[in-house]
Amino acid sequence: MPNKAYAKIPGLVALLVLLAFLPAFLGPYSMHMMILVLIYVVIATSWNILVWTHQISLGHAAFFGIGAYTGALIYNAWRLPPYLDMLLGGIFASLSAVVLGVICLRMAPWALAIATLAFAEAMKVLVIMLPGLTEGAEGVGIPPLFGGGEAARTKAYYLIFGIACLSVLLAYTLKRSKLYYAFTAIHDDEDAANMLGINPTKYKVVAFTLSAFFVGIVGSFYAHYIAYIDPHAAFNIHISVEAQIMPLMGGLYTVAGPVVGAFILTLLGEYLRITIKTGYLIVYGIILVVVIFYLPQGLIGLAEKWVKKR
Amino acid sequence: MDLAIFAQVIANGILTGGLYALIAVGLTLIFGVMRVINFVHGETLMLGSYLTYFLFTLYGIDPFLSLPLAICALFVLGVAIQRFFINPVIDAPHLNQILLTFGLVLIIQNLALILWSGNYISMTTRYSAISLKFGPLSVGLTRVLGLIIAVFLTVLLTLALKRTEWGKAVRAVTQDREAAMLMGVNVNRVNMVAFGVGSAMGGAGGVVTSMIMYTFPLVGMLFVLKAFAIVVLGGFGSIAGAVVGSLILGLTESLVTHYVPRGSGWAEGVSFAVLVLILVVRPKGLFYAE
Amino acid sequence: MGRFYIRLMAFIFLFSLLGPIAQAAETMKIGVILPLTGSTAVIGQEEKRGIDMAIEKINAAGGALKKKVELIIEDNRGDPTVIVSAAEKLITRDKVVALTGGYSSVESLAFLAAMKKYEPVSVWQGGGAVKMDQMYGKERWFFMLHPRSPDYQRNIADFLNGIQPRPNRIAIAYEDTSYGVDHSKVAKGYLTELGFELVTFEPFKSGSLDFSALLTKIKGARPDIFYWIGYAGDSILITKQAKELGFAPKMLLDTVGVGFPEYADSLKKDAEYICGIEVWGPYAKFPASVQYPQFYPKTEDWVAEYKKRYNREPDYWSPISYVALITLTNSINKAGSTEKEKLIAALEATDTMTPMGHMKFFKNQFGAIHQSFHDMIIFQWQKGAKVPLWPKQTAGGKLGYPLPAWDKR
Amino acid sequence: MGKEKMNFLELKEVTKFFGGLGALREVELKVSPGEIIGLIGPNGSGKTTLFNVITGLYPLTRGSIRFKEEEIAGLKPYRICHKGIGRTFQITKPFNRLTVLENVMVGTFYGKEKPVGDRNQARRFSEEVLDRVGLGLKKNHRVSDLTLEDKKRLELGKALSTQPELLLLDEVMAGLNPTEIKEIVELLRRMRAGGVTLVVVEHVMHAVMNLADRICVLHHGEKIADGPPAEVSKDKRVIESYLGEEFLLAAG
Repeated sequence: MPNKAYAKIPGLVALLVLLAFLPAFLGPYSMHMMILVLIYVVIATSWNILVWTHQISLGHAAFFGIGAYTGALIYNAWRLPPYLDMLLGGIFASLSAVVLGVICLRMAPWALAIATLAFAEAMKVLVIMLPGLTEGAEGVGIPPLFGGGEAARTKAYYLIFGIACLSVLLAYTLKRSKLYYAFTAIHDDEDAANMLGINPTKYKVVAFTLSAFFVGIVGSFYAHYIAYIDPHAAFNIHISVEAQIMPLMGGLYTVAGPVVGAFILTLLGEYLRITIKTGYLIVYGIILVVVIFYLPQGLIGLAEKWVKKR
Repeated sequence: MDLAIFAQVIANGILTGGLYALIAVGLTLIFGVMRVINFVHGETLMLGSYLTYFLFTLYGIDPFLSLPLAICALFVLGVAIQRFFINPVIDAPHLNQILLTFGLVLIIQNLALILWSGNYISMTTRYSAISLKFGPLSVGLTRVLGLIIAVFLTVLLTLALKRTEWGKAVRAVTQDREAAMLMGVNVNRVNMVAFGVGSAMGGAGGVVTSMIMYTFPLVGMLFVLKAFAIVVLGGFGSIAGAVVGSLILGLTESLVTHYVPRGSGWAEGVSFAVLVLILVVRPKGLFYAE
Repeated sequence: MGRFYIRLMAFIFLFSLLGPIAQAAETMKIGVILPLTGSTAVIGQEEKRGIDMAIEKINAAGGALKKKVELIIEDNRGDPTVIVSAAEKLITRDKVVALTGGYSSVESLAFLAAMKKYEPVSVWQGGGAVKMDQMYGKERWFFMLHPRSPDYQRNIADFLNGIQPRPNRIAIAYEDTSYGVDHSKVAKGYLTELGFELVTFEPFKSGSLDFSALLTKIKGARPDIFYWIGYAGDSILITKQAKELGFAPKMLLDTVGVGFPEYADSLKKDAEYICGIEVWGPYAKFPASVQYPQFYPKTEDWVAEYKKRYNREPDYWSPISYVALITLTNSINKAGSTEKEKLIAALEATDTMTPMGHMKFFKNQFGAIHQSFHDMIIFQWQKGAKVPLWPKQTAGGKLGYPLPAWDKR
Repeated sequence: MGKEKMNFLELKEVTKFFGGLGALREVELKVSPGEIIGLIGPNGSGKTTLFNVITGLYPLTRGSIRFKEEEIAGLKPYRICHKGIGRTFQITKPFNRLTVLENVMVGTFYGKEKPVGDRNQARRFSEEVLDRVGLGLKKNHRVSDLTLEDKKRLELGKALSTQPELLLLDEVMAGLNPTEIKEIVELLRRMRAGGVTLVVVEHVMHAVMNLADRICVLHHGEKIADGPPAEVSKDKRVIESYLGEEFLLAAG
């Protein structure tokens, strides 16, 4: 086991170095895509934490939107440093996750999935219906991050790169921590876990909170980066769906899976959009179906199979 | 409070609830039997409504005549989808199934968009947008007909579940799949037929939708989220729960819209809040049998 | 495991290579961003019809600066995030000389926020929110073809004010989107200024499955005029349900939702007497352009050509997209260069008649320096056709007012 | 019975209704430290329900459950676990995504109110537990690779990992062959010798009669007999309602 873990290190270091030097090689459009990729790395990684406890969320757009609005509104009101804004975005998202978690914990996984979906929609309604606070359906404009321009984009890239590293590091640390035992026990059999002294409610809320935190941060980052946010984009159901498709494609339960899934699907989605003019979403749908049929363990599962065969 | 207006508000709520029920009943049947969160349900509605629209505009076939046609067509489609797409992943985790159905939704929706363009279309029959008067109440004829179809099909389905062999098998599988299998129930067949029947209900919903509102390739998305909320509210797999849940949502929206300032904007948010509140008290839904 | 990372890196590397590949400059590239899929696909497809017609003519007339004009059309799904990606791609990878397209204000605001750093010349037909004027109206590279929400609402208010006998009680319902909220705010301002009484002012969710509850509430407020600010499907359903509820105020008025050909096709005689407002209708009668007769024939001929080509009536999104693209290529030709300042100057000098009306950029009072179309037409469906009623001098018929009962239409 | 030791576990009028259905009616039970109690009865007589009620998985309809002189009815399962009651499940409930050792480490980590913080210490303790239940050599196996017997051993190991003073065992011998049963009986004896009090639900009659100090019989949710094995096996009601041929068969 330890050998296997060490074998990964050179690849990992190479990947990190590559990502760190990427701005030197990439044009602005590719940089923009990489920033989107890293945003999704964070979302997918965070969503995946929740799966460890067998909770399915169809509403991560809610945390993203809460983060985005927290960031945008606080920045416009007080012009705090963007970093602080992002942190606050994460904290607000986590707080909402605690509330949602406590309310929804006794539900079966599928009921929770629908309840989280409803939560995201309800948050959207709230933002739209309170224009005094949120500027409502018209959306909020924010001065661009780091003043805009290409230099700002490179800075933004390093910022989101850092956030992504932290979120993956969190997932990695969690996976090797005592908490992972509690999460997995709850995932596999809640009653049995309960009988071994694990308070399922507590650990589910913990998972929810951790899962929401980084999503809130990138929500806020996104608002700053795009410089404009509106309720329909912030609470877009597609964010929630991508958050699931990516870990599934990469490999659920693993740390690398969501990262791989986010890379491939973000780039593939954009590639399809610009190459197939009509009906590229059909191709995307077909890819999704094929993955579920033939790669139920995701790409990481496939890779592990290869490694085992050799 | 003006009683006549109150009665009108309640009538609106019930009619809307009836529409919701038509969509939710099929969905809850599918969930009860297979435990699959089926996003394709909205697309069966969309296909049913386009079928009705084209039969009417191209061949002048009345929607009521196309109702049995749509039911048969969507039944066949539902069986096919179950057989070729759902069945292979029937034992896979919920998540894989959710995303599989989501993939199918993307495919069907975008095909429809290419074939039929994004236009919002609707049709006008001899009896559309005619209003019926009951004293101070004024309700749309097609809405009432829609409610009648919903009631008729739901009663038919309930009877089928109570009286027929297939119905008994469905109930056995809904309660305990493993036990049903041990008792010799052909679970595969039950699944397929249940998915077909559920999709047919969705198709019937499409027929009604095309009469009372409008259709476009994404019309299913307008319904499916609400239908899921109803299914959860009523208790997954419970027909009675789906009906009661539909009425609760329909009435809540109607009452909030009417009696709350800017209520139409709040209505949906309130109905989702009601959903969550009910789930707090009854985590498995109103009619979930332990 | 190592192999896997190698593959992954190879993938990233290949993708990054895609970036710099640019074709040799044989053609003049223009970027077009439209919502071709998603819930607003209906508009994007209508826009694309106008653009397809335009590009054919442009290239038949020799293209721009003697080069063939190549359109790079991007679908943004009506999603403001995707519009940013699409614009980034067009500018930095495809190196287009200018941009056109757009639909909603939300998308346009996201587009503007992201494009400020490049300042690409954009002849943009999307978005009518005043927020755009206030936030980005001073951008010299940005040219707005779409009328602003006050253009609509000023005309509506004056139109209502001129009706005899003058109505007094007005019920407003608006969709809960940027479009609905912006228009409703402006409308409220003008209407109260003119002394109308707003008996309801209610938002509704666009894509609602049922309006009977809202309409019952509005009916209970006994308005003279029910004015809703909604779109496509919602307008169809609102009309149907108003009839079902026997709700027949003296006038039913929408903004643009009732202007689509499908609206009247779907509702048949129930669409009769419904009023709407539009920038343009196929009944418009503008003369041919003096400078560019090959592109801008008189409206009648343009509409006939459109109908022949697509076998349907054009909505205003077709000609506005048509005019946007042609304005752009004409200006490139006139500037004799794609250099930004020259191009901006040429665009600013645009002054021609088009099938859409008079095309000329001016400073508006909301802070924008480049607005063009601003005349509005208020119409009423009569006997299956739109009859223009406002402005008075171009009126083509008489307003049916107050409305007859539903069964007498 | 009649022993004047402190009441280790004491059930009074324990009653559980599911809807209108009485699953347990006024069950009384006293357990002294170090005892092995056999709990028998036909299927559906309420044995597992009694376990579920004691461990807090089901809320009690009426009655009281005291453990070490402290009322525990109404506490959540994890709190009851912290108090020192462990259990196994009739249908084994392993954590499939974890290895055998990791399964046991879950209990080591979380079984006590103040959990073991140090990972190495936890690992050592868990390995000891696995050795005790005879799974020491299979600690790195996936759970899905285990035989039924090993799965039952794992259930025991998980229960032991929480360091319980009272252990409720639900049919740990069902489905095993006579040799395996013998091994498990030995294991249980050793556990008692290690200071754990046991309540054993079992259908394998000769084993439970051999093992238990006292036998309790449940029938339709009511306790119909309670006493030393020899006495209970002669009880008329018990033979009528439950033991009958089955006992003879099992004994043979």
